[in-house]
Amino acid sequence: MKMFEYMGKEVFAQFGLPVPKGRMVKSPDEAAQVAAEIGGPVVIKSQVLSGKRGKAGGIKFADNPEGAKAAAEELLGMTIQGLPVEILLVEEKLLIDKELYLSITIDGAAKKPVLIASAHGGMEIEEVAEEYMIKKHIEVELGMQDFIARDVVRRMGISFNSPHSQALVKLMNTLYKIFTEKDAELVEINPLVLSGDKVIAADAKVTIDDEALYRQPDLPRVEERTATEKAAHDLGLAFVELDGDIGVMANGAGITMGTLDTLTYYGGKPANFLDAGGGTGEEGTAKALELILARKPKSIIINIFGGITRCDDVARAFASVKKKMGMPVPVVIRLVGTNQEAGRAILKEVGIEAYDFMQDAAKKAVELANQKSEVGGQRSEGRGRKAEARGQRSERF
Amino acid sequence: MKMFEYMGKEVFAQFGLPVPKGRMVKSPDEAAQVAAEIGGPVVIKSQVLSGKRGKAGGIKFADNPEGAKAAAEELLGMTIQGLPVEILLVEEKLLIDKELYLSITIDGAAKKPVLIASAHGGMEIEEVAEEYMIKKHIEVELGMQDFIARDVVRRMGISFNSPHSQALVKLMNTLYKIFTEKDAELVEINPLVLSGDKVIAADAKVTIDDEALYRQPDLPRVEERTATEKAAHDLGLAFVELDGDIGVMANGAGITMGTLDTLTYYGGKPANFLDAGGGTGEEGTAKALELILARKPKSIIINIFGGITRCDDVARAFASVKKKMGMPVPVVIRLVGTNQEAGRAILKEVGIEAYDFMQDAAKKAVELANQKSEVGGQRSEGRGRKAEARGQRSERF
Amino acid sequence: MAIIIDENTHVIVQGISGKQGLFHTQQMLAYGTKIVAGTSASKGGTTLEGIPVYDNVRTACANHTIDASVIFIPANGAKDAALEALEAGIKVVVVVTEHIPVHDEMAVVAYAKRVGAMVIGPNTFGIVSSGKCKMGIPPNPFFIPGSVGVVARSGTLTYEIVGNLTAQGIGQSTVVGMGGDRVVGLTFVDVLKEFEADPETKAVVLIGEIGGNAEEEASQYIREMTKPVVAYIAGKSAPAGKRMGHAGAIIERGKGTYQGKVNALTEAGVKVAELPFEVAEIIKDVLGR
Amino acid sequence: MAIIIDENTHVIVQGISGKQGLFHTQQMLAYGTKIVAGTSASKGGTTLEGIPVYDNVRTACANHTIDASVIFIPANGAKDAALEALEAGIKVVVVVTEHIPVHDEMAVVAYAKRVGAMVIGPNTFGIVSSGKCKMGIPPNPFFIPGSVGVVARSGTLTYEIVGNLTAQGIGQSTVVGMGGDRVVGLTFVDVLKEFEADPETKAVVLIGEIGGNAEEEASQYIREMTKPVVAYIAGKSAPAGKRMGHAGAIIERGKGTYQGKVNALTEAGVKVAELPFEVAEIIKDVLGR
Repeated sequence: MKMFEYMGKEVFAQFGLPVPKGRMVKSPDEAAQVAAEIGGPVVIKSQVLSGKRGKAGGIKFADNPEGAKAAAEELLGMTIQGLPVEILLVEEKLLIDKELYLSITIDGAAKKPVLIASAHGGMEIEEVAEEYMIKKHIEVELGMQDFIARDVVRRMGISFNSPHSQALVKLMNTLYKIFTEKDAELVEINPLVLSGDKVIAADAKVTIDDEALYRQPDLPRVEERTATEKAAHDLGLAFVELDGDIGVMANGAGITMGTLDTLTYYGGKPANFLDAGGGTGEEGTAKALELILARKPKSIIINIFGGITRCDDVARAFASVKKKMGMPVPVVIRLVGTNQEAGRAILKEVGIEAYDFMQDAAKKAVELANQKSEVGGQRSEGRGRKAEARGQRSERF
Repeated sequence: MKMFEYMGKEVFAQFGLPVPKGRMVKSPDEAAQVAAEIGGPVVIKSQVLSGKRGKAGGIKFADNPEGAKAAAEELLGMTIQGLPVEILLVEEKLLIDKELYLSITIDGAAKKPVLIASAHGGMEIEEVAEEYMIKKHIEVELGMQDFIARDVVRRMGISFNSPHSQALVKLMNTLYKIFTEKDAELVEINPLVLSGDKVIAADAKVTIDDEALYRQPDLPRVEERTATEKAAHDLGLAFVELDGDIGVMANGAGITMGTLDTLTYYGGKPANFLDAGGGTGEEGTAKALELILARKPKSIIINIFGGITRCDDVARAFASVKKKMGMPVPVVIRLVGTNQEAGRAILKEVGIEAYDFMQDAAKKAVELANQKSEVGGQRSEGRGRKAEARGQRSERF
Repeated sequence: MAIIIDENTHVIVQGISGKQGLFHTQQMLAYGTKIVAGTSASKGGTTLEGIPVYDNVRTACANHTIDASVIFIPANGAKDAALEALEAGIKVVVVVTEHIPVHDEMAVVAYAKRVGAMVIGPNTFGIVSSGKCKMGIPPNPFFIPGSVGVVARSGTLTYEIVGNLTAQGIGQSTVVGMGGDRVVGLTFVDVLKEFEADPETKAVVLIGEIGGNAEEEASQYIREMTKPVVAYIAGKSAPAGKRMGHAGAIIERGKGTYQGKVNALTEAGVKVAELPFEVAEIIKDVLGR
Repeated sequence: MAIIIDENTHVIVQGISGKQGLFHTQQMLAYGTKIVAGTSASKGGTTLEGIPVYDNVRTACANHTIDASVIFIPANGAKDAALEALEAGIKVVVVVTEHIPVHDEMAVVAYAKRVGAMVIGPNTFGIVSSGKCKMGIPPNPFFIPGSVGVVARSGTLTYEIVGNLTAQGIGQSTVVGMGGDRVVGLTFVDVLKEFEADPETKAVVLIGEIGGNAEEEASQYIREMTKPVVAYIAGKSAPAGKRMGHAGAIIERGKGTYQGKVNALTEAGVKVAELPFEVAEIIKDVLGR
């Protein structure tokens, strides 16, 4: 779960990590009020979950409350990378002597946290040359220690005798504490500003592990998923919207990706990724089909290799949904594994002959999608498709 | 640093560990007030740093505010094991279904924390038979884990399905957190009360590592040492008052103990233990001698084996103190090690011939103490001494 | 021979009394796995499927020789269960559970390293030494003994490919699921080394997916291997920046792409199948059947 | 021969620029210790007493072969310094610092165990392999080469007894100060095992004190030893419940008493001296001089 900058800074402040004076606002009047409270030049920052808001004009400066109000008026209602700006953060404008970069994230390959620092902060870290980046893995059982932080500070070119050295060591310890105690996947400060003899987190990018949200009741919640993806998530389904016209449902992330790949190989365009996982019952199956149908596909492929999933359960759920809801597009089902025969018998009752092999089922689904496209005249919903004309969705199936 | 029960419970409460309703008071009126707030039967507990207050009558019960006031009047002014009762804790009287014992302390031999639990709580843990005690070492890098706590709970005879099981697991986790975060040497709950479906810490014994107090600014301070011992501690001297009449100063805990042992072997009785450590200058030496003289010894032995300590520094400090303050009792000095010759020359200037060997110096110190005892008629201050008559303190030396 | 587990491996099931735990205990027993004990917080002291159930792992270990544990404990208790097994001295711990917080996973993996144990998973289908021992959840019929080692990041895709192998009469020495999460115990390299050292294994199938750099790291080691490796990488058609089901299956900042992985593997001499079903065809070629 | 350190041990001094660190660096150099590097947070890049000073241990290790570290860092930074040395791979770490919080000591000792390293101290005078290498703070003149191993919990008492030995012409193989704190890295048993295995050591002096049960545990091992052990236990005259200087030197709840320790040692065949100066006399007897 990505957190807005202002939320990240609230967490920082709770742990005593220095952040600029200021707070979140939702209207120009509030912006003016906060600017008045701060009583000097301010910065007004769009709160969107995108890293490129600076370049997109999402950050403005003002010298007084009136200016802040005007800036806020401009920013609210802007759209940055497709995201509407609805929240602003109004903060004191810092006198910047130097901008550093600091983050802690998880290195899956190393299986441990990694601290990344650079004396070249303020720009996107991807744009910082490798030679200016300092990477230090943190052993889980050792945690952050002063000697590690001191070494990183030094390698950033900050002398032990500088006024910032001790503050940075302390800040790194605090940031690691936040990272572990708040179940973060990423805590990033860019820029980390040296201002006079102070060290201040001028930005905050915090991402919390979704799987750990249950034990982080004090953190605010941010919903980044589309409404559909969220509905799927709540049902235990992993759902991603794609641009094509073939609905996909499979059980397992790998086989779902494999299904997409196979469809693509045969010239099809998947409309979605939907991993139904191991144990989807009738309700889950109904919901999954609903999500898929909402993408208005030309055909649907259901690819089940029953392990934990039992084929008869899937077939029963599908048959029941089909009977209740009808099925406006052709559905191709591949069904093998646990209780395969029972499952196929159930499908036969609703007029579906299951396939043995994924590639055959995929070929058929592509064929159906393309066939239908060639019948009617509706515009393709998929981008980059070569098919020129598409058919009305059949209600027969 | 031992903490009073009420302080320990305040720490418990901060961490969410359940304690009885109530608070600390210093007068009978306050006791009545707290009892009124609680609104039912209360217990009034003397706050002294001794484990035996129950047997000594330091705990009383009352059914109403008047009773609480009367009980408080009785308790305030009592003395328990030599300690005056100045503070009380007034708490709700718990309905006790069962009393358990739980503590975490440090096992020096194992070099790690050890959790001790028993289903037989409420009495002194020393009185609990070994077979009823459950001991579980906690690996520092693993910390407390639910599986460890669950196992201890089960071995206390509490079923996983009982309402207390989960609460106890949680409590053990919290107690370990307090133990580590507060730099405790001991956290003890005795009794840990099962009351209805609740688990409540009815007592709290918390001892904080003195060496870690510097990083525990939020904890209250309790002074257990005598004024003299505290003065010594503040100067970096380890000082313990003993019952004899020979003042002792040495450098290093082991050699100081060895000096006491040697004096005792030759029939002397040390008046104190004073380890001046490695680096005592003039101020420290002056203070050390002041502390020793406050014990009114008949003689003093200074035993220095110079390692870090340099003999000339010690000699210079002693000579200076002697010149400024005079020295009311005979002083025997043993001085060897780093800069030994320079040190001896300085001592010679103030009329003292240093000894080479500890045993010779000790013999002499005992002789001087006993000799003087035989001259005059003053009563010995030492208990168990065989010397019958003691002399007036000489001012000559 | 096989790697990691075989017909002499004595297994404990942690969480044996739960719905999943009990069902898969039955399945594992049916496959021939030597399950000697189970744990259950609420059913200690009973017997399930003829298996004695204990309150905790230490007690079970005091009563049985136990070589390996398979964990069916929900995500919020899975770290505790894994640490319990490791602390009790068990050297192979299979964590089937999914949705475990990543900090918990790091803690378990670090502790396993400290005590010199092997963690398979989390979020894995488990491990099967075909015909000898199955720990985890894959369907029994698709695993037959043979000489192909399989190591994979995802579950059903593995069944798909192993199913194809088996359908063509190609058996497997051991099939290992590393788990789909971002932090898991074993790496491809760990497993490839085992296969390289196993006399029974003649060829290896590596089933990867987009995201991370596990396949790229594997490529480095594969250059040193004497045995042929065939790979399939899922996610060729996945868009960047979207998490494809698995926590680790995401192309971030241009890293972890399909093409990068295929290039690295191809350069290391790996034959990369474009579709899952092609793997069995290529393996047949490789084994000269 | 000697134990733990010898003439080939390359030493780093952590905290070389502090008052104590610098003074004892001079003393150690004078004794012949091969100090190859030092660290100092503020003086990195300079040279002190001809020794190159680095910002941190890792940098020093990149420039020198370093076998052992001796730490002169104040208590609030000592844990960090010890972990730094251990993390850099140094296998013998001598922590002279006193007043270190006991939780820090437990953390350091646990981490040392994890990385397979040896911690001497904290709150120790150090270790001297007489005539070869001194790490720590004991006065140079009292340590001469010979065949008696000495292991102790306290400092000046050790100088006292070693001084007596030396005065009588009895040299020492190695003298080890375990440290006076409640939690220290080495136990008597650890050191006794080293002495038992060291061909140069013919007899061992054990200098204990009241509190804890280290001497009782040592007694168990001494029963297996082939070499004679002579002991002195400080604190015969100490009252119960009072902490005698050292954090560990306290008789609590009737445990850790003088008599208990003497009994255990005597039963294990140890000759226990009643006063410090008697140790040298008994050793002379034991060695047949």
